[in-house]
Amino acid sequence: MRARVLIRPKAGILDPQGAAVERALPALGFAGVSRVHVGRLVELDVEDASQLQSMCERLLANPLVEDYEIQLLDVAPDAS
Amino acid sequence: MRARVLIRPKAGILDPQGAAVERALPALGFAGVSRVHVGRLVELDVEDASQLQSMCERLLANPLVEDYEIQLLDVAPDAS
Amino acid sequence: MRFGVLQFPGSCDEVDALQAARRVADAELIWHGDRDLKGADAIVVPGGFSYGDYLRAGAIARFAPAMESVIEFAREGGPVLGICNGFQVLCEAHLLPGALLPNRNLRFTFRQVQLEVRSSGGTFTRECALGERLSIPAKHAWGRYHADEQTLAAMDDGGQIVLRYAPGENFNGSLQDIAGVSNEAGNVFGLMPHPEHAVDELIGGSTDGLKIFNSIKLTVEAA
Amino acid sequence: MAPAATLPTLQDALALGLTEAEYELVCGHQGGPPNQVELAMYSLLWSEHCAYKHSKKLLRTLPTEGEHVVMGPGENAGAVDAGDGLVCAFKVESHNHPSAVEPFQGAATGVGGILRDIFAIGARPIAVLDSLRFGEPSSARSRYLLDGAVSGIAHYGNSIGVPTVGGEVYFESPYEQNCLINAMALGLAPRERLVRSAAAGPGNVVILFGASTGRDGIGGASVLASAELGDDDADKRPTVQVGDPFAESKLLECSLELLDRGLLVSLQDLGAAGLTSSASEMASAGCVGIDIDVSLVPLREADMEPFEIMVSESQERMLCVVEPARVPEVLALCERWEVHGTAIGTVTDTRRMRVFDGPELVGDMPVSALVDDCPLYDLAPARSATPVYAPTPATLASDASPRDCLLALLSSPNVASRRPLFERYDAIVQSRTVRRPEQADAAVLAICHPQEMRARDDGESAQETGTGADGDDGPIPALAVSIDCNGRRVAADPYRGTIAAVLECASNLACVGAEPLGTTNNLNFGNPEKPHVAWQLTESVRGLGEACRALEAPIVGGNVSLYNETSSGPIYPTPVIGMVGRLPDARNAGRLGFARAGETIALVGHFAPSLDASELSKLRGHPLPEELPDIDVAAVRSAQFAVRGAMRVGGLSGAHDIAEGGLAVALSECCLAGGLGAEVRLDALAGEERDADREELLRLLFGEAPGGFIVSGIPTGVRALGRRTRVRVIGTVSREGLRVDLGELSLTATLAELTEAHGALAELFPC
Ligand SMILES: Nc1ncnc2c1ncn2[C@@H]1O[C@H](COP(=O)(O)OP(=O)(O)O)[C@@H](O)[C@H]1O
Ligand SMILES: [Mg+2]
Repeated sequence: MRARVLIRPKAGILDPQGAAVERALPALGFAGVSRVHVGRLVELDVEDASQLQSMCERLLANPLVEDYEIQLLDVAPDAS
Repeated sequence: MRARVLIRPKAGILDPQGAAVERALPALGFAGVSRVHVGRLVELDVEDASQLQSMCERLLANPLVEDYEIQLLDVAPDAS
Repeated sequence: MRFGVLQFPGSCDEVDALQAARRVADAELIWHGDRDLKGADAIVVPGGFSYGDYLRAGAIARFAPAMESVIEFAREGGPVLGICNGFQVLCEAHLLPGALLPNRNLRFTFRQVQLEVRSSGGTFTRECALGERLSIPAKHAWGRYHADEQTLAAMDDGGQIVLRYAPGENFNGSLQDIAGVSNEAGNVFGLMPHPEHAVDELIGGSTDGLKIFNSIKLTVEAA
Repeated sequence: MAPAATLPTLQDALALGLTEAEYELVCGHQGGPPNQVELAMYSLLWSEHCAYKHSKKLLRTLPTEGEHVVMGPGENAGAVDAGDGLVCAFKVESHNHPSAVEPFQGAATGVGGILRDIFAIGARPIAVLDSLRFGEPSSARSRYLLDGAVSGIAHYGNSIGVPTVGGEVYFESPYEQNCLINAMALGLAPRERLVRSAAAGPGNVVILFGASTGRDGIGGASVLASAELGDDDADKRPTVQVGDPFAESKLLECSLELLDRGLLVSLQDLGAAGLTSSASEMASAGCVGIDIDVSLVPLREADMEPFEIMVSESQERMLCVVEPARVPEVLALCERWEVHGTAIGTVTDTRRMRVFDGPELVGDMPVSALVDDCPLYDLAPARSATPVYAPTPATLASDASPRDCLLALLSSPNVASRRPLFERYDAIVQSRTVRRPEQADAAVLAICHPQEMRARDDGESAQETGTGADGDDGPIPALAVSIDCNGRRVAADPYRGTIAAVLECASNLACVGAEPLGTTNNLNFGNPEKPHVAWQLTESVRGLGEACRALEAPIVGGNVSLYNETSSGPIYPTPVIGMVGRLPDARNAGRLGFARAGETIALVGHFAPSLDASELSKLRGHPLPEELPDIDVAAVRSAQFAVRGAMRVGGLSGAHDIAEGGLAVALSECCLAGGLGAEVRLDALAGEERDADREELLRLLFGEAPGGFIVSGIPTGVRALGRRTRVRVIGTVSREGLRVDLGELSLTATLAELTEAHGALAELFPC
């Protein structure tokens, strides 16, 4: 089964990458952009989806500073 | 409007991070994991969603080595 | 007295740490795949890019077999020093509180930095006076120290904030200018700057880093 | 063999970059039209990049022999004797066109590639230097390329644990559309570990190890690396090569351990043109044949065609030849380092390169035809009658005060401090960096530090080299290295400009007390089929050869990058020079800065500055001159000799060669590096000039020429130089700022003002 994990900086923790994107966009002529956050995306095939949470806790995310969200995908997206 | 951009290494492009995670997981006791890819996640509020594609092309993603997927979210996720 | 210096695939500064340790005592490398710490009296988890720093700095290395032994060694009170990537590994392994995040300037930065000793007399700073300044190079992309407020307050009370960047030196954006922290028991210490690169007048211009290696040696020998 | 119906046509050959005549030659060698695999392989090996079609004849004129040379051009890297049974391997390479497409990966894989060249001959990489050229930083594209390239170099070099100890960057509009990304690496090896790439011993096994093979950079070498970038380059974009420094660090350790254990007959990296070039060149060098079965090559992507596998430029791969009995041991060691080794072929006595796909023979070519028989072309040099390069628009008025000129120069992109760049590089890993950037004119690396080998788990502490910097009091020999080329001066006068670049490197070495051992070079030029570029190339190589002969610093390797031009014209001709030297004792390695207030400052050398093609002329918007003044190479050499000798015996506190921006900028740099000021009187010097008018005085302050040095020290130490060269005491080190007395053109500036001007590049790297 294809799964996707979205990993984001926890609320309240400085996100310099998000801030840099937010600063850069107006300079390229994109107005009206706010609350930009940059995180990590992990996509994987798993045989046992029940392991995903523990994978996130132990390896994929650092729960001290990151939140994660697991999405199970019915169909594999074509990015292989 | 809240939007999410998923940015992944293009198909066929070497993804050393994905490979490293794929090799690490079995050692942690997680078997049956394959096709791991690591990418980036950008979430942002935009006034004009039609600009998203051009933002991706010009700043958020590097179209030479990355594919991107834009998702429009009705409700802002609580990770702010 | 013997130091054991871990070696992961992608470690870069392990030989530097080995040579620095050898200036004060014996030292040997320990391969990441080995559980045997070869009777080392103190462990150094060195700098570099273990496992390419992929995913998150230190995230993969902390699961190495050698790290299991180091965790046990630390629980039994053995001195463990984590330098740069080693600091990240120790945080990921929960041997130290907090986490290291990408630098505020989003860049790998190499700079000689001035540090202030904020907790002296312990295992790692026996040779340093409180308030003393150390000149040690830092070089990293993920050095922004973070812990929640409660943890920080407790660390402060417990003397766990061992080193801070001197005013104006905190380029990575660490909370409270924190450059190096210890665990509650004081036997595990991690810092972002590289003391092993400040051991030789000829090569670094400063020998302040030796004080840390010497402190460990004195502590072990006193025990 | 594939049926004739599927054979590629002449049109395909043309699309792959061969000429019609070359295609005819290929048909002749093959006894008929080549099939797809064969055509792909010929087109790569007969490309400019691999065959040096337009440069080989010139390269043959270069001096390549000398007392220190251990390995000259022809191998993956050259090597010189570093003393104590060690050799220093070094080479510079370009990754210009890939970096113009994707600067981060282009620069990163450039570093990865040059490092593989170093360890392919058995040397452990100990340092990287970078040489970069972009358009003016006022252009957004230049800033994007700069940031990407620097990030890529930092990413690869830092992650693999090789210090980046020096480099250079220039900003000039002819590089706007065609940036230059050159990287140089140095390595150390015990002499007996040096290995060549020649395959030998029919029956021996060819093993591929490292990363798996994907569709990276397919068509790269012939299409991407050697064709002019047109506006339609989007179509030519093959899959970008992505570098993996982590994989390379394992490949490096594995390669060196294979050699230490004596398991290899020969070793070769996979670079441009992948397996095609590595295997063919190994076979050619050994006068043997090689059979390769592409179905055995581990693939990252399914369904790759045989020709794709043969031309893929996937990074972090090596090829070695092994005696059959040793194969299991080699494969086991590969597994230990997680680099996966696979036997993919055998050495034969057929002198043919044969490619199999399982049982099927899919390509069969004579090795000599592939590697040696590409036609070489004569150049048709002719100097253009009209100027080729437009002057840069003026940014400084011609009546600006000397102080304004100085501050404008210090803050100009070509002179300002490179700190924002080099702070992104780890310059100290491996603990041998005695002089880091901005401490001295050349980087200095201790040789005797006992870290040549990375010791391993089995407790081999492997201290192969000497005794170490601590403890005993013996000398600590060291290497010094410098990389340089001022393309604007070469554009003004390719012959003298190139001599000046070589002299500049040697002067940098002299300032730390080192004498040259050998030289490497990367010839970055435009389209050699154009007469003016052919003239630039011919004149430049003539200057290169003469200068290296005069300095006894022979060329041990290098690289050529041609077709660096776009519809807006060629780049400045840019023969990047890298020079490696040795000094007997690192403890006397020179610094550039002033050390103590009260010390004497002197101008050393037969310095005859000129504003022609100088930085000041550029700021004033002046066109390039027709030629540069003559250079007295012997006089420059004796000044270098004097400075080097004095530095080695500890007779000087500081030495700095005068380069871009002239005397006033050099003085400012000595002040900034030492955190001290200077009181300088140039009136006496000016008195030497008859009827010195304002321009003459400006020439004294800001003019440029090879062979001038600013030295500082105690008076006797400074005056002692006078036995070998000209010494003119011009002032004293002070605690205040810089003060230069020169009649009406006197100037003063505080250290804070100098620092601020010099820090101008910081704004190119906003946080
Ligand atoms: N400008 C030059 N001066 C001297 N030697 C050169 C020059 N350009 C290339 N060479 C030599 O030609 C050989 C082939 O170069 P190259 O194809 O770049 O090797 P590789 O494939 O290992 O990178 C090398 O030994 C190199 O040192
Ligand atoms: Mg090579």
